[in-house]
Amino acid sequence: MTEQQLAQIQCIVEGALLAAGKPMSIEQLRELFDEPERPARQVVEHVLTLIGKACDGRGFELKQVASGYRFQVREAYAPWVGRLFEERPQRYSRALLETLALIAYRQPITRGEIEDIRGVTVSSNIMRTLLEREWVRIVGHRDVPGRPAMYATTRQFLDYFNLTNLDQLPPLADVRDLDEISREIEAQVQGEIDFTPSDTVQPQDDADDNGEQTLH
Amino acid sequence: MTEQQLAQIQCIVEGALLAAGKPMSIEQLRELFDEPERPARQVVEHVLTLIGKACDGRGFELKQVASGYRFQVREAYAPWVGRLFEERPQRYSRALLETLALIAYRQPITRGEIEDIRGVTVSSNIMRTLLEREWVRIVGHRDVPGRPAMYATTRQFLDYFNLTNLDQLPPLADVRDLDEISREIEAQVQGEIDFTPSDTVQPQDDADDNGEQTLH
Amino acid sequence: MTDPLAAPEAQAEQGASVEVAPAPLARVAGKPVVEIPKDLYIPPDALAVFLEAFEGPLDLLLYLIRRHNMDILDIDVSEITRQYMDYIDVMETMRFELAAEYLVMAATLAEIKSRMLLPRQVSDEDEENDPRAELIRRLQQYERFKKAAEDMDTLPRVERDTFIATAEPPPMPRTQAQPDVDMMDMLLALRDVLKRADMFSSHHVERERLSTRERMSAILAALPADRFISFESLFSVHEGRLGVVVTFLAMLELIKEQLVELVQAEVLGPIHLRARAAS
Repeated sequence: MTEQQLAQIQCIVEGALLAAGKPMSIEQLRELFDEPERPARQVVEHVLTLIGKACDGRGFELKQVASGYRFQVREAYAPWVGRLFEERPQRYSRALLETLALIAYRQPITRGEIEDIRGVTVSSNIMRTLLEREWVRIVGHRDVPGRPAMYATTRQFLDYFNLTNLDQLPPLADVRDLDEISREIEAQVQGEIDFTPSDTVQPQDDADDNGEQTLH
Repeated sequence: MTEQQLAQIQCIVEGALLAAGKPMSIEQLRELFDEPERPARQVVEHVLTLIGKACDGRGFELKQVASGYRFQVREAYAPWVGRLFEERPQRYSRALLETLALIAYRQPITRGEIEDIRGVTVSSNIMRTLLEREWVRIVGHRDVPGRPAMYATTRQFLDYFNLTNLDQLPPLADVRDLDEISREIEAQVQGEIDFTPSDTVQPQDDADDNGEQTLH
Repeated sequence: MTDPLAAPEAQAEQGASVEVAPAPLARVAGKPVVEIPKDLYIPPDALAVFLEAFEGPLDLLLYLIRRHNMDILDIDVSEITRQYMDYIDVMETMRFELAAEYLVMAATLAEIKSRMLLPRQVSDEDEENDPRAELIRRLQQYERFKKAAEDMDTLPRVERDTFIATAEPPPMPRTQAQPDVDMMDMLLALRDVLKRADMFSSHHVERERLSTRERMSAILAALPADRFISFESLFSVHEGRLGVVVTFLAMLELIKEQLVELVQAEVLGPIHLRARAAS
């Protein structure tokens, strides 16, 4: 492949990403070309690297998110660029963010399970908002009475928060070593009222912890 | 104004033009900045010149239009980028299908002859569409006044319909009975649904095959 | 009332430093309420705002624990329970509509407290569900996800921290994908047009051999516009006898339709063809 051909592919990919206005996968980019001239995956990847570098020092950057690559305005200029838009950026309630966080970190999860952890009911409004924004979708039903829906996050959720996959979510704060916790509980309980040691909580905590690890 | 400040203004203007999704005037761009830091018109103009130059060799360019400035994907890449916006194919008109069928069965045939059979004029659009699609070509001119072009079908036409030659088109006699055939096909489908196998179509198909073979 | 959400969160995070950097919890009659009064006398309006800021009993408990700068594992259950109950009481006296979860939590706290007052006793039942350990576990879980939600809120977000960059698509000819054509549709169209033209009555049409028609087109296309071509060159041996017959029939048809002319200069001499319309 000549320098010139590569430069052309670079311009086409660049133009397409700007015209699309949404993330495009490498496959989608390759499909812009007819079969005989269609560049290999590696070529497109290479070109994307070049495009990314060409954004150095510019007001925008090439960003990889879950559904592909997109151009976006650099965060540093958001305070000015944000003035283009009359509406203040939407703030999301704590209830919504906590619900979303639980779905993101503990998916697939039912509404009942979310409520157990949060200690309050989850309003239907919140679930509707999350589903309408396509941040969350129903991935199945748990095989228990009532067959409650299980929720999981979507690629749009990752795109919106500038992530390529769930691993990029900020790590969950550590729950302290479980043995240590139960020892402390015992010690404290004993210290306070001379209780008999109990380590019955342990298995349950273990189970929870394992569940979380599988997500990462 | 320092180099650094200028660079920042350039990035902000660039980001705003990319985020706006519509042309922005110099005044609108200036309004992104709060009063004390708001750059002069000339500064914004200067920055726009720099941004325009920075597009050299890229897939997009800065364009000035009536209502201001906007980024636009270069026309040279329209053949590729255009694929993003390809509309769902529409359907061909009845008139076009009739014309195509007449050319297939009665080739070589002139437009006048097609019009005679159809009883209406054949629009130039139809002929152009068929020629552009390369399903039809001009194979000569009839030696009558006006020397009208004679049309015939092409290899591409056969390929599209998965035929090796025109003989594989159903004989006209069968075309007349299409209603009957489609009724029978429906009946057969229905029969399959009802689990009552029907092979009424079978004998006729066989006959057709034989009929065609004797033609050769 | 400004930003009821921010206040307790800020306090919870700051823990002991609450007094140092007070943020207004609420505004009552225009005056900022900076701090929850120690005696728990809270003007009813402020309390309503204050409580709305909590995401349930676990959140309220966490707040109380943090306010006392306690480790969750170190909760002074008696003190926390007392304060929690006070909140519940105030809420009830002002008939603030209380979610059932708050009352359930009150009951749980009461149970824990009562157990602690009981003399030491061992029973399997107790070991199996120690409400205190269970509460701690739930508080820890909730705290993790509360923190996760806060972290998530700081992720760079489209429409707030970044904006999708777009450019005007290039000017382009309206390219339209070409429609698909179903053979049946074409045949139905043909049937209709032939019915209209009453062409079926013509035996000529019915018996048309399409291979001949096809070959007629091929011969016409092969004929150069300006000169003769030799008769033999139109036949090809590899097509076999059938091919030769079809070509011959096509040629006869072309002659009959006066589309080509045939020239033979001398008897048994070479035969030549040319398109009649050729100029």
